[in-house]
Amino acid sequence: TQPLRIGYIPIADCLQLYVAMEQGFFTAEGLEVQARPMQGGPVLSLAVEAGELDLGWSNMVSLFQAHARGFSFVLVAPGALEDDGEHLTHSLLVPGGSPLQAIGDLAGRTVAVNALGNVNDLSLTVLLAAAGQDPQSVRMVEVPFPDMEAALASGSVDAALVAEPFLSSAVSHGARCLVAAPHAVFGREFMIAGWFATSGWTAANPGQAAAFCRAVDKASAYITGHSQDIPGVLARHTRLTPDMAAHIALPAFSAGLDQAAMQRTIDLTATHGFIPRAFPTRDILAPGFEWPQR
Amino acid sequence: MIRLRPLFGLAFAAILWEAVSLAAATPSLPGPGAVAAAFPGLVLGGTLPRALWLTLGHTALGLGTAMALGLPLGLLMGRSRAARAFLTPTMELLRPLPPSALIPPAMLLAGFGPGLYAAVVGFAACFPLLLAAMDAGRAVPTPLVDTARSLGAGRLRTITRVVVPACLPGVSTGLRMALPVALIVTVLAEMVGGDGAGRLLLRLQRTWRIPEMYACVMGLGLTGWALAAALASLESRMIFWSPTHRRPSHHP
Amino acid sequence: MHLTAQGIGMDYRRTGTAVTVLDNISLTLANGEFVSLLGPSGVGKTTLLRCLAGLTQPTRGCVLLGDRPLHGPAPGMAMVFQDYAATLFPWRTVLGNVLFGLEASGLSVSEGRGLALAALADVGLADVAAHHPWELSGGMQQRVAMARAMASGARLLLMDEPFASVDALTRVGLEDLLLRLWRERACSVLFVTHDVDEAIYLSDRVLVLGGLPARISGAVSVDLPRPRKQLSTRSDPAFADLRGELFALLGGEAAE
Amino acid sequence: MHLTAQGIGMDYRRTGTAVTVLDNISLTLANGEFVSLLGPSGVGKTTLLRCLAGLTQPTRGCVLLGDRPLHGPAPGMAMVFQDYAATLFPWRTVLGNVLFGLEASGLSVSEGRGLALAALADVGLADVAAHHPWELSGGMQQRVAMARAMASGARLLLMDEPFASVDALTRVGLEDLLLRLWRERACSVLFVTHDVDEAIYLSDRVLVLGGLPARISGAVSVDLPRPRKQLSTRSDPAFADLRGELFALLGGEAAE
Amino acid sequence: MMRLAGRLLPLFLLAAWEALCRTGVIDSRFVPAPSAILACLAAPGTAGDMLGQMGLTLRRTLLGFALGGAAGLCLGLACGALRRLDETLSPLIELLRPVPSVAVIPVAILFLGLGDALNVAVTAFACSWPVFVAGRDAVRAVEPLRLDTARLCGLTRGRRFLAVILPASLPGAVTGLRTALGIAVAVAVGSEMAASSDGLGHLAMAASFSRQQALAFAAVLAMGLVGGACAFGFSSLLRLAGRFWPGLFRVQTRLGEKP
Ligand SMILES: Nc1ncnc2c1ncn2[C@@H]1O[C@H](COP(=O)(O)OP(=O)(O)OP(=O)(O)O)[C@@H](O)[C@H]1O
Ligand SMILES: Nc1ncnc2c1ncn2[C@@H]1O[C@H](COP(=O)(O)OP(=O)(O)OP(=O)(O)O)[C@@H](O)[C@H]1O
Ligand SMILES: [Mg+2]
Ligand SMILES: [Mg+2]
Repeated sequence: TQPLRIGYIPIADCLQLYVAMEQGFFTAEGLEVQARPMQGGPVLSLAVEAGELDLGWSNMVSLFQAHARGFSFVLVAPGALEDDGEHLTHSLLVPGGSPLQAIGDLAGRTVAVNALGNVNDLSLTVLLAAAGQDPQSVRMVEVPFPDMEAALASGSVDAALVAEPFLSSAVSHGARCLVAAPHAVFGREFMIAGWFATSGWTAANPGQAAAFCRAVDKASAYITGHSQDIPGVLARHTRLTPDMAAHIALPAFSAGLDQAAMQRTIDLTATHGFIPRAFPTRDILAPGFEWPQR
Repeated sequence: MIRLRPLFGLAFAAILWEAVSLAAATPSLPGPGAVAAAFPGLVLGGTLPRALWLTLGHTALGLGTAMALGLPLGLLMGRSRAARAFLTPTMELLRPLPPSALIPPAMLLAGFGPGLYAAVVGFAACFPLLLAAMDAGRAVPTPLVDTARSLGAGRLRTITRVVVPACLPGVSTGLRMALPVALIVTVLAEMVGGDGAGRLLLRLQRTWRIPEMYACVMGLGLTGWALAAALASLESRMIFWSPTHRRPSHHP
Repeated sequence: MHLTAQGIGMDYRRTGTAVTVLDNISLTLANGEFVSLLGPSGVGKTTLLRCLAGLTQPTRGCVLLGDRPLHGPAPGMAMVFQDYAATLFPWRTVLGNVLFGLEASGLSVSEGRGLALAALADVGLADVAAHHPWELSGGMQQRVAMARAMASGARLLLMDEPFASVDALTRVGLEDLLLRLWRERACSVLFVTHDVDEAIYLSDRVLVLGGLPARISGAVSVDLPRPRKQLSTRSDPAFADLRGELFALLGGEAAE
Repeated sequence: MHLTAQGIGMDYRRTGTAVTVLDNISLTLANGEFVSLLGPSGVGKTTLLRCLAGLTQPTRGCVLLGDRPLHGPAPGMAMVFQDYAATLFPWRTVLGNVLFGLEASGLSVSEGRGLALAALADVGLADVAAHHPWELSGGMQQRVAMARAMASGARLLLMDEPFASVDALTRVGLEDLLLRLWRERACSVLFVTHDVDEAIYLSDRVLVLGGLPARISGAVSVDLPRPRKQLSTRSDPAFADLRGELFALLGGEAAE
Repeated sequence: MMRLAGRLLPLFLLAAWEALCRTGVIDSRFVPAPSAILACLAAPGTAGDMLGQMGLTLRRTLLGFALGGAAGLCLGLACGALRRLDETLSPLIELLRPVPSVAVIPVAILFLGLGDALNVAVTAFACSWPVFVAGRDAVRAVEPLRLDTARLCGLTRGRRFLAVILPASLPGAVTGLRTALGIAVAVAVGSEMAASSDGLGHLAMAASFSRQQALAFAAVLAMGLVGGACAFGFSSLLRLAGRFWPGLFRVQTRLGEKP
């Protein structure tokens, strides 16, 4: 049989995949896996749609949008979770000497996000709306995470929604948090990303999909229990140096899904015009799966 | 009769496209019908026209920078052997750098404003213009320059009244080559710069509005076409005297 | 104003080594004289003419205009090239081309126009002043070049095979036009040509250039009566004798 | 094989309206004859020659080669153009250019080479066979074009101002070469030129083309003895008479 | 003299860059000094890895260039020679020409998957246009007298194309190919940045994502090297071909034109 082709982005958020491979969780489920590092979300999703990849990793908001625009993507396994405590991986930063004090001051300013229309863009939109500002009044520009610190330092942008590992570095070089946990708008705990496939593929390969989900869940449990091993894993699978890998904040990983929280996110996505209308969470979950409630 | 043939070509391409998209049956490849249906939404709300207008401005800015930089330098290199020897190695080293690789440092140095487009588009479009100006400068007929000199024109006069006009046809060829380059690089830079059609294209792609994305691409295609046509008409006005533009003579 | 070349020599650098093209050439063009310079292709006629016009500095020797040594193009001298199409400015009208020679002279615009139009009328082109050169036939273009040279007030005309690229019938007319202008304006002409018949028909004196490096290998005075007429002058037996003499000087290979 | 034109007419479409360039032209080129076609620039000489060569279909009338009407270029006919630089193939050697004329003839390679080298030797270019055309002087290039026309076995040569762009001294040599080849190969030549002297010097008969639309406005037989010599033929009084006659036929504007 | 100065100018510019970094005018955390870039290449394995990535990028560039160049050339020559085909295709082509290659990537993924074929196809798409235009214009500019000569020599339409049009349009086509080669490098790198797991484009992205700015800049310089090598190779090839067939790339002239 053909190995399972999995697309991922070589960053800390795809930690489950690295652990599952290293610990043999896939083999234990009888899965042969071929992991393919990808550059960015859109290309990865297109490859899944084209049948080049069986499974892929995506941030949830992008997944919602693809689903709403006629792509038959369904969630197969849960991914990284962020909370505003220990597992805080995204913050909205401003340069040290910036006069900006609150999210509302951003009107008319330039803000860097890593990709337009994704979870970070949405969270800023929600924040701005909540502060009574028109989100259109802020100029969102797409800047890759690694360039954000420089963009902030050089004054090219007034604020940037930075993720780890660049977050720690930027803060240590004097950047200041304007909004420490922008993703908190989605709830105290929020699933940033997950593993998905086309509904056609899950219907044709229900056994493999379930086995993949089980392996990922095992990995999540392993990560929670073996935090001392994690920097080593990251250094082997991403381009992070061991030193950096040891110091960055990591998202949380756990089995199961908070369906109510996800529905809230879908509704927010619709409210702010990222998708034409909301849909029930069930539509985007692989059918025939028992999703344990978190 | 002859007018129909271009339409025939377009229609054939559209049918082929529709057939392929039907066969592929995926939302990532919408057919021409779906793309055409996405047009009104983009155009009526003003989204696409506004984006294309911005893109035009950025292209003009970049092209202007490239001309301000490339033309005098190219002319200098064309007319002076010493300048050519001095600047050629550096130019040959810089020329192969891909413009997209220049975007991050340009972003740092110039921010997201007009400076970004001036730098990145200017860099990319500079070389075709510079090379064209250099070739044109070298090809200025010696008799023309000699004539000017023997009629008492000084150095400056010879350059402004003879060399520069004589270079115009060559320069305009370079401009025609630089135009599509400038447009494409502008779109690339806008994906970072957060303005214009590049950003619209990116945003549409990121939010999976695929038919709208292709509509935007087609809008860009039309813009490029219109720009080329505008340039051609400007050219035929500016250098009506060059052999390729001469109207049939009214005299025996 | 007479033009004198004293022991002119010219070396060109070709793939590293210097080649001597002209060697020790001395000649004088007296006031109001019409002298032709005849020689095979590549012998160095253009090189010599460019030295005389001040466009090129000779390697050896010097050029005197009147009593002054020449450094660079001088007012009062004008050059007309063979390749008329390449010496007219295609972006200027015919009038604009003629005006070019006057613009540097500091005349007022209306004075300049007047002179230019007069020169154009002289060559019979007054009614195409507003056209562009490329709208004209070859013969007309060469007449524009001549008008430009004349209008600039030149008393000394250096012409480098000016009629070689126009068709034979037009050339006949241009030759007669040149003779008329030369007589009316009382200027001196140094006329380079390949064509033995043309040299005889036009000149007071024909200098033959030959050899490598080129020297003046012969000089023939033409004593045919003036004004000359295309048919009668050319069928004059003295014309045939001069033709034979010049063919012989040119090396005779082309002659019987 | 004689070439006959019967009532040829040619219209060009210019900005919508048809302009008649040639009207009712009839002529015959007999076997072994040398005929010149003389006329001012733009009268339609090239147009007529292209019709005779089968390159252009005349609007009216017909061209007969022998007794057969001509549709398209025919073997046995060759054409030489004024613009030699544009008719030689720069990517081929001199030999390759001459061989080009033989490619469609179905000869074997060695036969073809033999013929081509013989033709080159005939024009005195045997030792530059391996050079490229752009390494040669203008006169040599035109000789290559002539060798190509000869090598193809043409019995009928149409030449469109072949020597107008070479310098006058070279032209003298090419004229004599052409006469020699014509005599040796016993072919017929129709020779277009502007140059009255050249037409007389070469031809058995000179046809004058004139007017708009152009017609044959005169024909002059040249009874000068052959073989002709540059100096003696041109100084023959009969030559001067012919020159006067032709100038008059051309409209006399250029004559006295 | 000037030649030497010209060779030294790039070194001088590098020194200026180094100085600006050393004095802190440029923040060397974001734009590393040349010395830092060199030092990063000196790390064990890095230079070898870089060579490998250069090889990958070079291969994609050349493959894309070959395919796109061949397609553009054939289509261009055909459009130049056949008026009707040209009239049929030209509006379509004018519309496709300014399409940025990023818009081609989704379609390419759909039909070609994620392998090298994707990068090659995108590269080929982008570099076919200049060749197309140059080829078409070169055929249109073939001296009509040359075609007449071939007709007079009795050549059929097909043989005229092979023996006259093809060689005569070669110099023009070569100019188009030269332009296309420059574009090929840039587009190949761009497509690697968007969709590839190796090559210089990917390396530059990955390096900056792992905060190795020096490595990222080294990758950009390597792109310049690949581009320079391509241009140099192309010129050398032309020179070599020109030595075997002198006159092959001779620009056709008319009387009075300077070659
Ligand atoms: N700039 C130059 N550098 C090197 N050699 C030159 C240069 N200009 C001319 N020559 C050489 O000098 C010689 C004389 O050239 P010149 O143009 O003066 O001859 P010419 O008699 O005018 O010929 P033509 O009748 O063909 O115009 C030629 O052999 C030519 O190759
Ligand atoms: N393809 C064409 N379309 C329209 N008019 C043409 C065309 N070719 C020639 N003519 C016109 O036909 C007339 C005759 O041209 P042709 O070239 O035959 O003259 P010619 O006698 O050969 O002139 P020249 O001596 O200058 O070569 C000219 O007025 C020319 O403008
Ligand atoms: Mg000369
Ligand atoms: Mg003609």
